[in-house]
Amino acid sequence: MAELSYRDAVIRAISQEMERDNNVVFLGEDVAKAGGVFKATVGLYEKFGPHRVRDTPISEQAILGAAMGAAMTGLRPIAEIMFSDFAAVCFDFIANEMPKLSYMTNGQLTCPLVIRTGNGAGVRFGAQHSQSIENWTMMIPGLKVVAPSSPVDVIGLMAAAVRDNNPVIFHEHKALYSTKGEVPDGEIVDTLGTAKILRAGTDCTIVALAMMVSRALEAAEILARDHGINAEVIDVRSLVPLDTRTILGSVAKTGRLFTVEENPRLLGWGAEIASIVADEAFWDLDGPIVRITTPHIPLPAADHLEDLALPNASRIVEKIARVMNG
Amino acid sequence: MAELSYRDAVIRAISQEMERDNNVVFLGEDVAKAGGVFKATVGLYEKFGPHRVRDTPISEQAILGAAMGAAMTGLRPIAEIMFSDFAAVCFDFIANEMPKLSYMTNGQLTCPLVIRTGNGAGVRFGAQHSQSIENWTMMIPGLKVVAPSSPVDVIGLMAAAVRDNNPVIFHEHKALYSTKGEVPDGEIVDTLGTAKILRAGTDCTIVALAMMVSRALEAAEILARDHGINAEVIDVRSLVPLDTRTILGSVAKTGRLFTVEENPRLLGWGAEIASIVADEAFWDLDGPIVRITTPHIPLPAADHLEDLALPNASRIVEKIARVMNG
Amino acid sequence: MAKEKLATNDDIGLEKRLELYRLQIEIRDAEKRAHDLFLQNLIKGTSHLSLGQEAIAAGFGVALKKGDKSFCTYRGHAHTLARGTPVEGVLGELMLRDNGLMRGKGGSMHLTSVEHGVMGSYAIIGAHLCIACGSAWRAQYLGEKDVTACFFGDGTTNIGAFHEALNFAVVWRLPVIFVCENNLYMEYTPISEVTAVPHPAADRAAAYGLPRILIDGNDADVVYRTASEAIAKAREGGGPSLIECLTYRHSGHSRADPAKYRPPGELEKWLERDPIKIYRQRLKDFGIGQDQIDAIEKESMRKVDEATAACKAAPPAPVDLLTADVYADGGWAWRN
Amino acid sequence: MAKEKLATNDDIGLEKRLELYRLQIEIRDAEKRAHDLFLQNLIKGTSHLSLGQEAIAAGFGVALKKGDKSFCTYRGHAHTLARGTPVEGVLGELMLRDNGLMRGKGGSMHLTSVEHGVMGSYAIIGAHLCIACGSAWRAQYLGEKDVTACFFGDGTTNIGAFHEALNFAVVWRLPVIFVCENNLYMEYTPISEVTAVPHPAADRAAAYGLPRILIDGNDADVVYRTASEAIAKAREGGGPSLIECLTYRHSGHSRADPAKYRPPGELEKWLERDPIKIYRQRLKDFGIGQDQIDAIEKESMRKVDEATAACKAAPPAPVDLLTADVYADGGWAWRN
Ligand SMILES: Cc1ncc(C[n+]2csc(CCOP(=O)(O)OP(=O)(O)O)c2C)c(N)n1
Ligand SMILES: Cc1ncc(C[n+]2csc(CCOP(=O)(O)OP(=O)(O)O)c2C)c(N)n1
Ligand SMILES: [Mg+2]
Ligand SMILES: [Mg+2]
Repeated sequence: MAELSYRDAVIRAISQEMERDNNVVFLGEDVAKAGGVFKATVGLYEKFGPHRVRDTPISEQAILGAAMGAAMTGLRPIAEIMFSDFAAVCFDFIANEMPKLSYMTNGQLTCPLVIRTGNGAGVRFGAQHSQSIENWTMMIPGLKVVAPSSPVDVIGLMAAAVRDNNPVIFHEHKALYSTKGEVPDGEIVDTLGTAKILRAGTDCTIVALAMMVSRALEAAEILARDHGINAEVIDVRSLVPLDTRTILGSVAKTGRLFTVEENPRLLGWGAEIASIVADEAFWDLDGPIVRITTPHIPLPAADHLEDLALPNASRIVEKIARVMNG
Repeated sequence: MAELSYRDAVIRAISQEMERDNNVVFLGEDVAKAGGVFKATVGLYEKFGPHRVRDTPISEQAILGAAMGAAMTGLRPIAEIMFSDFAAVCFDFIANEMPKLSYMTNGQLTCPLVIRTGNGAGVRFGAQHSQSIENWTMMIPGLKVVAPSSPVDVIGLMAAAVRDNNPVIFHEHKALYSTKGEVPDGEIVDTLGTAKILRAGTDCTIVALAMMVSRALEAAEILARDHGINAEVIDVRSLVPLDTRTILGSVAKTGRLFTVEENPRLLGWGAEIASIVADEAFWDLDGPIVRITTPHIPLPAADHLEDLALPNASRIVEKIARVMNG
Repeated sequence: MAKEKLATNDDIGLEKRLELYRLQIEIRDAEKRAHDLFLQNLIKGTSHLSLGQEAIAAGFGVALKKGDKSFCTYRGHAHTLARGTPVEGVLGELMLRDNGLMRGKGGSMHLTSVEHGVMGSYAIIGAHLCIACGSAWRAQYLGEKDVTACFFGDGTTNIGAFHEALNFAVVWRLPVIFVCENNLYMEYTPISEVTAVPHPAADRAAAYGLPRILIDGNDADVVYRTASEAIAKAREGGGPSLIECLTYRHSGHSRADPAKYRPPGELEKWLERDPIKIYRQRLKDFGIGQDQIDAIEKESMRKVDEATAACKAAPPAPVDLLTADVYADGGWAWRN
Repeated sequence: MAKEKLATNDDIGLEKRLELYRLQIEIRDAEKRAHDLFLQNLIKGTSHLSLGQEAIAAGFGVALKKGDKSFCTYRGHAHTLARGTPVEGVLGELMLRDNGLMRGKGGSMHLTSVEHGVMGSYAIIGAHLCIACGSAWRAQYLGEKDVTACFFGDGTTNIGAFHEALNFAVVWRLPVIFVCENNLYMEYTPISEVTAVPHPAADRAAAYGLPRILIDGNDADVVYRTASEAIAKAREGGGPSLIECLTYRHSGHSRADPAKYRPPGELEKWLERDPIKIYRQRLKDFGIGQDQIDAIEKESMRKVDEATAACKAAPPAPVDLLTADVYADGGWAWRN
């Protein structure tokens, strides 16, 4: 057991998998010699050498194309897209090429690779470097989508992603890189498609992801203390596959669902969960399903405005308390 | 009044706006001399000449970039992205550049343009030329998103889109190009953000878009005839802005909501509507909200498989009848 | 006498010459058959023929070795057949039947036959140039000796992915050969009207530090020789090549296209340079008898007839295929 | 004597020379101030300085006319100031205050001042080259005589949008000037390690039928002359230009970067070629007195101090700006 930062967890996770499997290779911009702009790949180049850890030109399409071509012919690449916003410059590979390969070829080819990317806000980088794009990726058939909230999940889910035989988008939250958590020693391998109940509760279910998880937990404590509301908090962790069983099970118990989403409102990931619950758990519901999201706006750079845009504990508390108590 | 095809409606709509405003220009691949691969721009080149109707290289990023740069400096371009699937090769402009321009510049600049694109399935083109990507565009703050289901709506909504001062994505459905409808003579201008109740009903609300509208209407007739269910059918027409008033009003009356979506399941446009209704109209609901969508898969090329994938009248009837009658 | 002379300094050799002809004929026959099948309304969806461009696929088909990988486009029937893929699998896929290469799930624009090194046909312009880089990178990384060939058209040189792939392949010195089939048109627009240089690929090679290679794409011998050199260079670790092959498609862009945009006489001029016509004469110049030529043509037609019959008899795929192979486990489950 | 001689065949002239110096000094002072403000933790978020690259922005700033448009990147403080944008607006935006150019909503990577022709700073590599084409197309279409200048870095030449924009601009003969500031590095990676040619822009000009233009980006006179020619060509309908300016950034890529990756001595070598140092000497060669030089420097520092004071006093933007201007109507309503 040791305390590790989310950033160092990324390094440990990639190391663990590269040590295990020589077919795991890693490429991206400024990731090798420089160790990455978020310093989340420091030491990999020194450890695994220039053939396995490679710097690329500013060519996101070539990066993902190369990863895909290598994956379909035998390697298991990990490709970095520095900021998740840049998924838009290579979206053809994410939406049209990788996820459709197995289907279009009737299973002749598969695409076992991981795209890891710096997602999310909180660092005052403005509208083009702060987006939460988990919903861009959740909507594409054939992809798997992961977004860990803690160092231990970073390692376990990265390992699971690298070992998975499908294209997996791995959303690392930029604002979490410096956060720390306890991590057991030795190999860590988790399971995709499993949500985690981080706080058991009886009155309502709060589903959160990535940076929103700690805020949901904080809100739950305040709700219990100040409002007598005992909330169950679920970290979704994996949007695809989606652990609907855990979510539906919780709602069956609490009768109320709230989502806390960093992505902007329209078709944020919570919309899908809300629609599943409104269908399959309708008779369990004791009241409206409420989504707490970033408003449907681009993100401002100014710190006070950015803080205002993202859901935080007080907004979560205020909203849930109002909905539940009146 | 004259009968016009959806295809010819596109031509008439663009003509109407180009005649009205000299700042309206049109560009795309094979759109000018050849009249477009869907023949939906035939005659525009001859009518408005080589300066206003321009063929481009296969450079979607340059097409949208040029449209954006022209829009922010005074023109009102219409840009064609031939198949909506290709939005993925220029998604940076759709997701990161155009929709954030006004916000990032604190209103110093606006981006009045229309991206028209051939969306949807039914033509046996396979996984990379048949997608319904209305949900890709609905989730982006700052965009407006339109998808007409009839020739008259094509004209009215295209006119509204061209006159709007924001970037508007105009989804034309490939499988509807050859369908016909009555169109009044003279100028036609509609309003974005307005849904249409195409069939009044009392028992449930069916919300549909584009090619799914006629199938929903067909289903409603069968439901009335064979199952004694009187469904209200709403053509959303515009996903952003979204006419929530009409939808909520209908649900308040019927107490039941069904969506019929051509896009694949996860984060299809209906998920947002379902989540809004499950929040704001929860107490109006008499039963589960059910989404009828294409399964969450890439699209097959084979005709019998493609037909099986898309929601059709019988699937809609079967589903709604089962849900409503026990 | 002339014949002998030619025959003696024949660098290609009888066997390969016959194979080059056989492939061109088989591609031509199969695609003409595909065209007939449209007319009988037995082919749904779209389809893009390479009539007139067969020499390129054939030249590379003979130059590439088993285990080499190829990537092509929606206009990929020729390249798929050129690697040895059975005609039935190709026509079956065009007809969207259960005997198609992908059992009708992919369709004519996505022909794939991994066992023949055909690593897919890609229908969104540009992407597969980048993907081909990855295949070549894998060979380089694992020390495998196969090379990757990537076929695309003139219009594709104007999209961003072309630029990224070419620079990337050179910087990483990848064993990949980029083959631009310049048939003078994108869909309906002449490439000359939308391109800053006369030769969309050759005139850009220098931008990637590559030699300028511009060849007659209608002469299978020229293609075979150029392909062989580029393949050898790639195999020996010499890095990528970019080859522009001048050619012409006899038919429209796709089944939907009557190709009215072509100036009068252009097609006729190119028909005189029909690669099959050229190569039939070539065989004769090398002293190959009419009987051998007839035998090749007869055998090709027999295969295509046989394949056609099998396709007409083939059922559509079972409906459970609809949700198969979305994920690598064979299923489509996105939830528990 | 020498002075006179120089002075007499001075093609640029005293007035413009002083302006070239004034702009370089103002940019240098403003960016050094920005750096001090980080250290005082008064600048949140990121920031990318052009220290050492000022001659390029200044050379174009003087060559461009009122009404001309410019597009730049996250490394755009210099290009924004060079068009006459007040220092306060720039520093205010870096400090994310209400007096910033976009009142803190855009941040340092998106500086925009439409009234000065600064049509935005773009932070996702490549896009703005395509967008600049559109601005130039508008001018061409409406018969307006303004030209569009587009600034970007060496690393940007390897992304697809660069290729699409260059080809498009040439085919449409657009009045746009593409200015590549080759400072030898992308973020932390030397451009030479990821590019197929030695000169990422100049060595690719021919791929778009353009002349090869490679200049000393640290000499404001050279930049001014080259800019003036390209601008004149564009204004007269002669179409686009691609100019590669050799330069070097004295600081790291961004505030986060200590630039450890630079080989020893490299920075020192370039500091000797500091554009400000070069130009101060240039002025002296042309007989401009120390007093005049001092006056310019004093005035610049005064402006920057004034701006700093104003910024420190400025409040943050009112919170209702959060949802303002999402749409052109000033609001953010996505529903009724
Ligand atoms: C990104 C993208 N843009 C546009 C298209 C539509 N399209 C299909 S084929 C084609 C022309 C391609 O021309 P070329 O590269 O010369 O190949 P050819 O068809 O001549 O073999 C176009 C524009 C596409 N498939 N993908
Ligand atoms: C599409 C995209 N990929 C990567 C980045 C991250 N990034 C920001 S600046 C930069 C380096 C750009 O280098 P260059 O073009 O030489 O400009 P410079 O910073 O040297 O002025 C990179 C890779 C980005 N902003 N956009
Ligand atoms: Mg072509
Ligand atoms: Mg640089």
